[in-house]
Amino acid sequence: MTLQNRSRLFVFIFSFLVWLALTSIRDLEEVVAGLLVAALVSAIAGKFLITSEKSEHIIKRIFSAIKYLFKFLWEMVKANLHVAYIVINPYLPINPGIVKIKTKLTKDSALTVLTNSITLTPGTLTVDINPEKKEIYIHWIDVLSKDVEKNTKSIGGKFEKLLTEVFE
Amino acid sequence: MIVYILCFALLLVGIYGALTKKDLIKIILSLGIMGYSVNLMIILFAYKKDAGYAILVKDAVSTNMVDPLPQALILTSIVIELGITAMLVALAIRLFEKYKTFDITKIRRLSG
Amino acid sequence: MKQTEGMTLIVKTVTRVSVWLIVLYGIYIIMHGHLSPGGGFAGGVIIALALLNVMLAYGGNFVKRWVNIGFLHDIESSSAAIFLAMGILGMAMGGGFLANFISKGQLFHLLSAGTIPILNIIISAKVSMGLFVVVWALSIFHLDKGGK
Amino acid sequence: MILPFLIIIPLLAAFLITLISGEKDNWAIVLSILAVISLLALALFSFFTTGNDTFIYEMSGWKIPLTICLVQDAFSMYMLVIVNLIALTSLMFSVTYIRHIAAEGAWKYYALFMLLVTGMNGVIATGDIFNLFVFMEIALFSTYALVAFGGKAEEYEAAFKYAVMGSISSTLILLGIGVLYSATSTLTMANIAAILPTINPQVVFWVGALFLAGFGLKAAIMPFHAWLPDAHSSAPAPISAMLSGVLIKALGVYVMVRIFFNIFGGLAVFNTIFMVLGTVSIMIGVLLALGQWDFKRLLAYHSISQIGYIILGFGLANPLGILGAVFHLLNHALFKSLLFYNAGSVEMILGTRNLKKMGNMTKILPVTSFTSMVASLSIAGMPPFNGFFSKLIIIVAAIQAGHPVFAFWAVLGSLFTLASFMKVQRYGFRGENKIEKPDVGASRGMKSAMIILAVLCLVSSALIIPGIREVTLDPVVTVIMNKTGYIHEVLGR
Repeated sequence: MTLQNRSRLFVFIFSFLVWLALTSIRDLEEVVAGLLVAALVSAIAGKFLITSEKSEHIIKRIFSAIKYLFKFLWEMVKANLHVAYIVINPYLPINPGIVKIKTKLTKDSALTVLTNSITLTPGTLTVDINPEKKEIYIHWIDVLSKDVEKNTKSIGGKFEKLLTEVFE
Repeated sequence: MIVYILCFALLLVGIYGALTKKDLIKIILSLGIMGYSVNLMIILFAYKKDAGYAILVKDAVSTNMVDPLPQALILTSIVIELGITAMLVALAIRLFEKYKTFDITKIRRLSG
Repeated sequence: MKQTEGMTLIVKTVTRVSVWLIVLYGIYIIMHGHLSPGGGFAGGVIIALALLNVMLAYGGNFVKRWVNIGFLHDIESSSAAIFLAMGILGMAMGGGFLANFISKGQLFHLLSAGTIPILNIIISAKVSMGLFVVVWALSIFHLDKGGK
Repeated sequence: MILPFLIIIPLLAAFLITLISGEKDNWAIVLSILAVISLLALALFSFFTTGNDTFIYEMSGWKIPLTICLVQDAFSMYMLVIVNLIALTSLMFSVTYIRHIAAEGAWKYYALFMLLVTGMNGVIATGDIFNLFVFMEIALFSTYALVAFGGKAEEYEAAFKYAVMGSISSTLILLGIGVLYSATSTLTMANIAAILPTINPQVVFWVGALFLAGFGLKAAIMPFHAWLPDAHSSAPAPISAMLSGVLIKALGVYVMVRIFFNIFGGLAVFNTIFMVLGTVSIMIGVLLALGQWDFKRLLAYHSISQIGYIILGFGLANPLGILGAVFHLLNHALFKSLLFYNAGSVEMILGTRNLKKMGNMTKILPVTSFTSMVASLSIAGMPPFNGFFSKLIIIVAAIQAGHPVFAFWAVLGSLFTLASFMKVQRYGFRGENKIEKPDVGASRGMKSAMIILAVLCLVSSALIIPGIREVTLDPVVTVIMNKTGYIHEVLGR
């Protein structure tokens, strides 16, 4: 099965499930219409969803994804508390600036999740990404150092290992 | 009553902008403001005190609904405005190609 | 930094993952236009936005490879012609232009309301393709050719 | 059953043209000419069968307060005949002209042209006030594109001005429709007319002011005329003929008469406003035209002036005045379109619109200069051409109604018109410049369009002969004079 056809199959299944959720299975008409619509959607926009092969098995990746979710939530709580501390501190100890970090991730989806996670974490915001050089530019509320390696470890490093397991 | 007066004020803002601004894009935006104010006014004409939305729902009987017709009219007029705005933008782009400016005081090849 | 066509990788990836969902939602709005708020126009706009989303994220050349713009033009004009044909069919069945000549069916079922779902689909084809083609036509102007 | 086809046929033709025509415009020409010929035949047939009756067509099988209805009476059929007649000659003229100005993509012109015809037919046929607005926007939208069709800088400029003014007036009209709907809770024009006398009379004045500004701008009556000379002189010649000949009448005058006479019941205050604005338009239009050397611009200013005559005739509101105005509607469509064809033919062959650069055209373009002579005499009000009779009727009616002042200004305006067209003939077509005979002449389609209109300029004088008048013009006058009769005819009670 080629990659595009697998992508279409996934889109077909997902579309059908979403259709059932939208229409709340009432009668046969809706289910038949759902199959037709899912086929149509996968024909129009199906080939975009999956673009690369993954090495790990799907079950393992789902476990990793759940692990990543908890890790991300934990990091978010920590960052929230840090930013809250900065906000209520009367001296406002901020030192904003844009820093560059490196990443070892190669897949588009992995990079996207990484950058979006960095954006969602309070205090850091992804500004731009250079996929060829594997560099991410980040606006940081409290720049601790100007060293690229150190920043990579403190901002991106905490997500990177788990993301490798999920997407690579 | 005050909402109608505010709508009318918005209409006047639009007319003022369309007649006095010198930039083509600002004129187009002013025309958009005029159109929206009139649409808002017609939607407000449909308002009825303590009325529900005009949609038939399963297993629910609603006797007091707002007037649904102005909504249909507004949908039509929004589509028309969309078309006219696209037309004006296309004309503005063409004018920019010819005159290299968006300033209406410099676009004066026609006189009299 | 190298200037590539379209937006950054992040936008491209998110578009890639979400475009099918937008198309599906548009079709849902169209198909349930006679049962719930929405209808051909609203759903058509959503489908056009899915196409425009791809166009903005990936750039015009990608879209040109993905869909055939001339074919979209043809869908647009033929859908209007089919709409008129439906109207004339209503006249032929008696009752006047655009008369609802199919059995109305039961309330709150997908297959009901006679010709209205069919007209919704035709209108959605017209609106989605029309809107997309309008923005496409505006986007292929080259403003930088002018300028000082 | 004829009425919906007057809208369906051009709309279908427009979309089929975009569907089937490729690079060449042959199929587009065939389709559009077939469509317009069938429209003209339908309109003529229904005009002569209508008489004093009124037929209603209810859309999609619903009954009248719920549906959009189309109304067929003598006035609307009369306007439909005019529109489709001018559209046919304009298409005949277009074939060569559009190939001349736009080398490729000429089929777009025909699609837009059919949309324009759809819009005008719809405005005239409909009996629903919001539907009227929608069709008006269809017509205006295609006009904006058609004015800019030639792709020159001036054309874009004129189209932009026109589009801005048109959008402002459309917004005012939409506001007026909204106010009218909130006051009467209906959109069918006959129902509105039936309900209006029972509510606060102030509403009529507010809505009347909005409609006067909105439709007055479409008709280019005097204070709202600024866009007309640019748009009408910059457009391609067949489109100028459509704009000046029928668009300002269908969208402006026809709708104003329908609303102010048949819906508002012909209030005296609006009649006075019509008379004053009409007289001002006559004088200012003709005075501005006198100083012009650009042929098409001169004609555009004359459109303002001639619309002034029509508005004056309607404002007099006596049967004779309305007869003159209705007659002048037809006459102005005929001779103004003819004059724009002449201008277009000269511009295509000599490449100039400047009267000073023309000369000895009788040798170069015999058909064009001869028909322009007919049209000039006709617009200047020389017997036995049609313009003489309609202007005479309007002037006599003004005196009869006890407004000799307006009659005086109308006569003076007519004299100035004569002076300005003597200038056109003297310096333009019979000028002293010796111009070499160019290689190409006017094509057969262009010549036949001009000859048809020139013959009609002479023949249409016959409409005033009592026997013929009773079957053509009198039913139209009856519809307009029989103000609230519209309600009974349409609602059937």
